[in-house]
Amino acid sequence: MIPDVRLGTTDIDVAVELAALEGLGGGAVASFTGIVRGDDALIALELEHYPEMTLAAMTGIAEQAAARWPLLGLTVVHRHGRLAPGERIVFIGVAASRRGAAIKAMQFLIDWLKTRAPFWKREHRAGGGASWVEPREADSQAAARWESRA
Amino acid sequence: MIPDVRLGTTDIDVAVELAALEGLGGGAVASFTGIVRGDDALIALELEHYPEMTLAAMTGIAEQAAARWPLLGLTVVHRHGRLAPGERIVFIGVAASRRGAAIKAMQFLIDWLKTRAPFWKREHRAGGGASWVEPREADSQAAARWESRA
Amino acid sequence: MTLDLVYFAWVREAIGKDGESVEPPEDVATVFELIVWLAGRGGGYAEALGQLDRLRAAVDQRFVAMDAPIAGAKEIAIFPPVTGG
Amino acid sequence: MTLDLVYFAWVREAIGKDGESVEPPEDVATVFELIVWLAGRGGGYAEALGQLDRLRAAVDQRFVAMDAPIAGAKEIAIFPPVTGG
Repeated sequence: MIPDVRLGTTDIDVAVELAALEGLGGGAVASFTGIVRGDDALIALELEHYPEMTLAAMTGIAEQAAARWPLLGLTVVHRHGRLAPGERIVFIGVAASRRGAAIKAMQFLIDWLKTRAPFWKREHRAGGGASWVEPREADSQAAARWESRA
Repeated sequence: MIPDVRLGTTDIDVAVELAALEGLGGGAVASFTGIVRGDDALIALELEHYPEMTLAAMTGIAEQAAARWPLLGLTVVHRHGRLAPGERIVFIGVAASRRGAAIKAMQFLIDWLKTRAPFWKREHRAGGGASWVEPREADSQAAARWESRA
Repeated sequence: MTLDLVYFAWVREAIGKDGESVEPPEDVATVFELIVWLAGRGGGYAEALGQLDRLRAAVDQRFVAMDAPIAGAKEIAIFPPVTGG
Repeated sequence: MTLDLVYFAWVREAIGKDGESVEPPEDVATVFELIVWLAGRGGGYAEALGQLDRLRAAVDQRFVAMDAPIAGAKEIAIFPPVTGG
């Protein structure tokens, strides 16, 4: 199983991604979609990234998931650039024979993408203000709990 | 937030269900789809259920999830009757402001649906044999871990 | 007291019907005692209801433990552990 | 030794460029020492690089700890903790 990992600026077609994973013969497909929240006065979310490194880092994380759980399919799509509220940022889909592997791998992938893929979010607000999103301690803790498990 | 819980015999349109959840303003949508595995010689999976009780039991489980986590949307669709390999059995979709609530609620819902909704699976195999699916100890354990958390 | 019983999955198959009305004796007070009384009919009942640890029950569409009372119940369901999802 | 440096997010903004080539003195052996040397330039460098616990680094496109050696490196990136996903 070779993970399908993509980085781009266009919208993610969740239906197409899920249909491909559902057709692999497994009994379980788990997915996660991250979306730009329509928070107060937010007009756009900008995702900066490290062009020479990002896809390789995402692929490394996906290969970790594939090594840890018996998976039939794994898709990760992450966008960069400027996104409006309601737009998809990231899609993670995992197919496996049984649900345990699919759900755990999905959770691992989003936890590690949040803390180990070189993206930086900036929030643009109505009135012209913009601020870099601060890293969350909860995200570090979520990522760290996978360290101790081979 | 009123959970959207349905029981039926027709296919589940995952794209439509997810689109509705993605449009609720939250930053996270988690989903799980259970599919009839194409195991050796399986020609159909039959799901018997308890017509007077099933939807109420599913709704009770969904309300538990809604009480435990701050959710923006929750959809559960379960099929009954005779299904071919590759067909969807169950769809669970959860929208929340942040991913922790969405993913945990999704996991809770599938764990409890597997052990607390009155469905019984029978496998029909090539050659005419049919056998009732045995409950799995792993499913009981997965469901039990939610008992201790209010 | 007249009770409506419903059976599912292999319990239904072994008993050979999906439900029936019964009038248990007055000393049958719990789901457990109801199952023992039914199993005493022998044949498919004994086959379906002989192993209590393989059975689950609902009283008026709510899952209950085997020692649940049946007083006032209208419908009692007997079935194997569920396997949906 | 000539190093290509790249900056991201508010590190890039404070320094005022997205990268540059530098020739650090020979006693600069680790990422930490490189950052201290750069911060010594003052101005935007001091502003961007003053708080080490708010910085992360990559050597040749791999995340490294602050005490990682820079010998043989071609490209060193300095940036805040990531916030994607």
